[in-house]
Amino acid sequence: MAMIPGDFSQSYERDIAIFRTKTQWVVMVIGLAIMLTFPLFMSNYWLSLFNFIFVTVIAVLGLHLVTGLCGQISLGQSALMCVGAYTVGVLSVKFGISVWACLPLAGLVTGLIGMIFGAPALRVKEFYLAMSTLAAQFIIVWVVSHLEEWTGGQLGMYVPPATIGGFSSASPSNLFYIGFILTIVMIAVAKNIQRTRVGRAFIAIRDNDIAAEVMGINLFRYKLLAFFIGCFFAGIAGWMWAMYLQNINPSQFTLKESLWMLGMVIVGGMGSTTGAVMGAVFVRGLDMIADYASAWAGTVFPTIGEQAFTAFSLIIFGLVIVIFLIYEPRGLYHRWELFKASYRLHPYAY
Amino acid sequence: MKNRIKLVGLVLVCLLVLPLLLACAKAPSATPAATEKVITVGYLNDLSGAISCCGIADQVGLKNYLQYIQDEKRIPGVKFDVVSWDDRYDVSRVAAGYRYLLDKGVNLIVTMAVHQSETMRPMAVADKMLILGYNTSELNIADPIWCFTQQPLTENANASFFNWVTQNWDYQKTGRKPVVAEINWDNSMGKAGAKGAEAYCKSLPDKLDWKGTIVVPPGTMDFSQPALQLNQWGCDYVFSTMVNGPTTNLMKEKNARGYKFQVCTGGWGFVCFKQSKDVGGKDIDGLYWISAEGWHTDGTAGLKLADTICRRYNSASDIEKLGYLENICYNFGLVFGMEVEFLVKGAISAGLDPTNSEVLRGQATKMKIDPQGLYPPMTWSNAKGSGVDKLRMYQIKLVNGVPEPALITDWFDVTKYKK
Amino acid sequence: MEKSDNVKLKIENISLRFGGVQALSGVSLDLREREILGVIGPNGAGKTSLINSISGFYRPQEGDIYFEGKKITRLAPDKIAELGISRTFQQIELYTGLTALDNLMAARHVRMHTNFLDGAIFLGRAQREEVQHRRVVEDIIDLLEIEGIRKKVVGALPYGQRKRVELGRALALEPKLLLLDEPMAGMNAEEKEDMARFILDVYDEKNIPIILIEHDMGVVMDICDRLVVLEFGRKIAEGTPDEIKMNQQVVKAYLGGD
Amino acid sequence: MDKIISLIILGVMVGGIYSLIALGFVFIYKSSKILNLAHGQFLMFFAYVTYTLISQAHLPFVAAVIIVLVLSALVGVFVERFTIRPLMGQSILATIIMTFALGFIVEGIVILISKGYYASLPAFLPTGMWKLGAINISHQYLAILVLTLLLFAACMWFYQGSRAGLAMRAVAEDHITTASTGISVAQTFRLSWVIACLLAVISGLLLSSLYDVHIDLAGYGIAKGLPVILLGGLESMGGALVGGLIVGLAEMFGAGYIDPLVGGGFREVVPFILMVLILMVKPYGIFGLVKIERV
Repeated sequence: MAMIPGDFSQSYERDIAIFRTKTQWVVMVIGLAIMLTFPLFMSNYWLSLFNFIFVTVIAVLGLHLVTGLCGQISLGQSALMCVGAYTVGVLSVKFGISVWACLPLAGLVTGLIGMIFGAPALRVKEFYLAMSTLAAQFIIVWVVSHLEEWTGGQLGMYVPPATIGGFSSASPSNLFYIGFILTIVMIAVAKNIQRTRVGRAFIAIRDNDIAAEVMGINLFRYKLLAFFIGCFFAGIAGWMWAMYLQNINPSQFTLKESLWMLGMVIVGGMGSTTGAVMGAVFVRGLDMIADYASAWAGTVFPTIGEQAFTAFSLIIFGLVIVIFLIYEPRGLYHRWELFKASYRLHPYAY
Repeated sequence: MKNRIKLVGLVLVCLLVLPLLLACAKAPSATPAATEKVITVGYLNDLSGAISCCGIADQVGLKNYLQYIQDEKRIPGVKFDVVSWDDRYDVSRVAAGYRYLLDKGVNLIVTMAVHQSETMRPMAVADKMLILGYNTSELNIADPIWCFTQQPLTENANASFFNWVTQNWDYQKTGRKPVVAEINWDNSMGKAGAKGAEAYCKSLPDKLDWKGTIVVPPGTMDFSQPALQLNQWGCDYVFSTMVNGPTTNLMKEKNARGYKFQVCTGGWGFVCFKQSKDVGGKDIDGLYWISAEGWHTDGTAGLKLADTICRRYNSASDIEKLGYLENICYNFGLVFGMEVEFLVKGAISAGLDPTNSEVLRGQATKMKIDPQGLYPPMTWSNAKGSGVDKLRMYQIKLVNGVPEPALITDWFDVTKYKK
Repeated sequence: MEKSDNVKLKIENISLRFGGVQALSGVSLDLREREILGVIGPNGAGKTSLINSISGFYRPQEGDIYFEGKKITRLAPDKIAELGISRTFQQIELYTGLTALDNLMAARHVRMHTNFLDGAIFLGRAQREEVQHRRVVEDIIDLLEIEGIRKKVVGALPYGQRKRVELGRALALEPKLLLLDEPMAGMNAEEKEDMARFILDVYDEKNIPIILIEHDMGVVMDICDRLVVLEFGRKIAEGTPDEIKMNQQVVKAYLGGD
Repeated sequence: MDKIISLIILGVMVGGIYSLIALGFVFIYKSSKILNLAHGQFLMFFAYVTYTLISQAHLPFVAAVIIVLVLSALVGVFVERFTIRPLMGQSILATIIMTFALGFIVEGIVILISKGYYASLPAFLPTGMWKLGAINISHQYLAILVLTLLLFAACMWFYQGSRAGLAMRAVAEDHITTASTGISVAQTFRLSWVIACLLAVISGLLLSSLYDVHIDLAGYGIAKGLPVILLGGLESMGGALVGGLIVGLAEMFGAGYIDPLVGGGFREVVPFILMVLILMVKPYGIFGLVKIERV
């Protein structure tokens, strides 16, 4: 956390806090309060877009913990979301468990499944590990679509909305509140894990697994733990996804989505919680802009045809990642830090 | 270098700010004359993915027909507008598309595949948005019904194909039952089709020798093993619930190896003759148009209308290039357009507001459709619960580049075999 | 400085092979509770392999290693670190993406006890623990005079400072035995002097035995209490610096000839 | 019995196609340690371009292929220069993501060209077949298998026997040392990308002689290519060949015997299950290089 000139931490508690000054607290609280008023004036489209972004942010945070912090490339995040979503679906529809109780259960079940696919990390590294998570992507979706008695297979299944009294998550504005709180909590959890013992162990493994092992970090246990936590996040995202769509189907969880999430982690800046959030928001925003740009271009150049705009959105997304990797490999977060630094030091360059 | 980084940073900041600007900007709305009502039709379908050959033609058909209504002044005082969304046959893009269309203020949404309308259904019920689909599932037409479809349940469509097989198989001459099987995509459509076919064939054990369903994932290219399996089963007829690209791959495999079974397809498979010709050079063994009761009964007249409209609104080169006239999906687009026309007309004649989705839905459940004799009346309300039950089947042949349907089996009441 | 004769680390006859290469053969040595033991020898003599075997990174095929009377030969590296054996590396092996402070905190890992749930909640146990261990780490930072680079990412630091951070990281583990693998490699005379001073400071303040691998004879002779000489994986001599200077075999090993 | 033999024959034939796809991955990985996730998209792209040249520009098949080969070399040079070289020295993950972004761009371009329509190249391989009792062997598959083997032989010769191949092996070992011995690392990288693109053209054409050209071809490339190279070991061309055959056979037997038990689609996951199992036993694939760690 960058320092404000002339402001020095006088206790370690304050030095390690996320928000070290009153101003930062006030800004944050006002920001959150403003966001909470969104459902009052925003159309369903925007709320629903936000809900979609919440799902993505939570899942990407999980990926950030596994890949950004612990350095274990995971190509199966979307399939693990599928596990979370189907945990809710099966438990609530077949066993009548309350949808709210399914929230932690979805996380736990997904975490455990994720550990199974993280287990090759005992012996396998880098690409080879990435490929075993790729196997997770294919195997999970296949299993889910073939457990037809439980999941309804390819025909999909309806998930009841989460309700308390008259409050039902079926409306986008109510889901916005749930998603908003969930996202804030998950961001805080991710950030807290990152700055305490376990998070440092993850980064140690990422940066230098040999040294980490010799300095007392059990590689296997911590890699598994990383998979558990990362997949826990995926499970929560899956719950949110089930609430968002209310109709889940194995084909909603594609390899492409998993790869996009990895792209979001990169665009945001590897190894930073803020970066992961920024990456998710940025890429989803970009996607949406591409939609609108397409629609606009459709009215201006009606001869191109709508599919051309899908093409453009793919090309734009690809180009943005290429540009980021070449010119800003440390991601949006780094750019943001530079911006903050230059703002603080204005008008002096250094 | 330094400047370049700055430039990139600037561009990125702009990209971040853009959504905010867009949020503030008002959606561009055409300001019609005070007396004109604008009906915005949302079109959500695959325009660049696995079934795009179908989606594109369908979209063009819909647009052409709505233009035709306007030009012919079939509904005075109403303008039509189409907003499209390309979901690339990817279910994860459907929800975003639904919201996008809603934001554009559509009055109803036209879509195609089961998974598309199924994914939208919970939201559509919550938002009270009418959805017109092409094919459907039981889940989709359960109460409260907001999704209406032109076609029977995929289950019933597949069953009616095997019904045709029993009617036309020469039991005496061959002295045996026909050996039949299905080959399907591993998605909702394929699974539903397999379910119907299996239920039907197993209900007639003395008439059909049912071997089973082979499931291949969407995107499969290589049919060597499935074709071998079908051949080893000794199939006479194989019904394919896939779009026509993969079916042609299966055909190529079959022809290359000299297998004997007949590949027939209906539902989606028969949509793109042009594609089929480009791809395989040979037609699929049998193409069947399975029609619900009350729809497309006079197919020839429908195709004539399609010909007129298509030539009126599209350049000759487009017709040639994209093969609209050889693409039955173009007709489906027209039928979607007709559906919209009926709903709006009905609403207006009842003195209701046609831009209200709930009103349109009310029309859909109650109204008798009477498009000036072209299509005989039917009700949509009987679709509730079990889908359209009575089916008849046409075989499609290309005659001078224009598909000509020939009625090959008359009404088949699919509810009968279920008992 | 009084000498204690209690044996802290006992290595018995260990042999280590990689395929056909014999890295160590039958090496034995004792480390007393209070001494700096220098390990010297030409390149490829097996010095680093010896340290790797002690810290559990390599597993010798034969022989045993005892630490405080406990057999540690087959233990995993992290278990050995938990027992209190800490080390530095020949090529610096820091956590390059972390700040100097966090590198040290990461080494406190085995001394900290909060799990990820505490960490996720942060307030309460995890925060108290962070602060408590931060104090220990700050002491080490003071000792090694790296206050100024506390919050710098170590990947970008100059070589000398990184070496110092690495020493700090080894200390942050609160070791009972410190293994230093060429801590002065690639340094100029002044930096070497600083480093030697730090090593002696650590030795005095923390009261722990040290095994030191070093090529610079001057430094080794100055600060080590005892020396072990390796050649081609064998121990060829052992004794005080003065004895080693006189040893013919050692001279031969270093100068060559018959 | 007929079924088993037929399945073995199919497995070998299909496995040959998988090896062909995997060869492109392995070639790039061997010479520059980059896993090219865009290989599938490149296959599809070049197949589409060939189709477009034939159907729109009405070129004869051979001319179209020659043009596409030249074009692919240019694409290789371009991709290497503007996307891969700037990443030198960055993490492995960065290069993976870069190739994946390239895949997106290529897919977008293909949609622009094709609008998602299926396309089909004219048949250029023999289409007959031999019948041996109930078993038949399609000439087309056989031709592809033979061409694949030839291609493998050529690549192996190039890599082991030619000067450029030697340079590639050296570059793969260590950039800096190699540069100091007077070999141009950049040139070697460029060459390896050019060759990988040429391989993409050839395998794209061979694939599209069997199947329709469609967007799905890209996903097919990845889903089939990756398990094969992981099984065989990323660094080994021989491994790619063997891995392809293993995957082909496993798929055929999985589909032939296990599918009826589990309700279909098992073929798709067999390679992955196999891959995970083998990685647990041999973490660097069957023929991969085992890394010795040292500090």
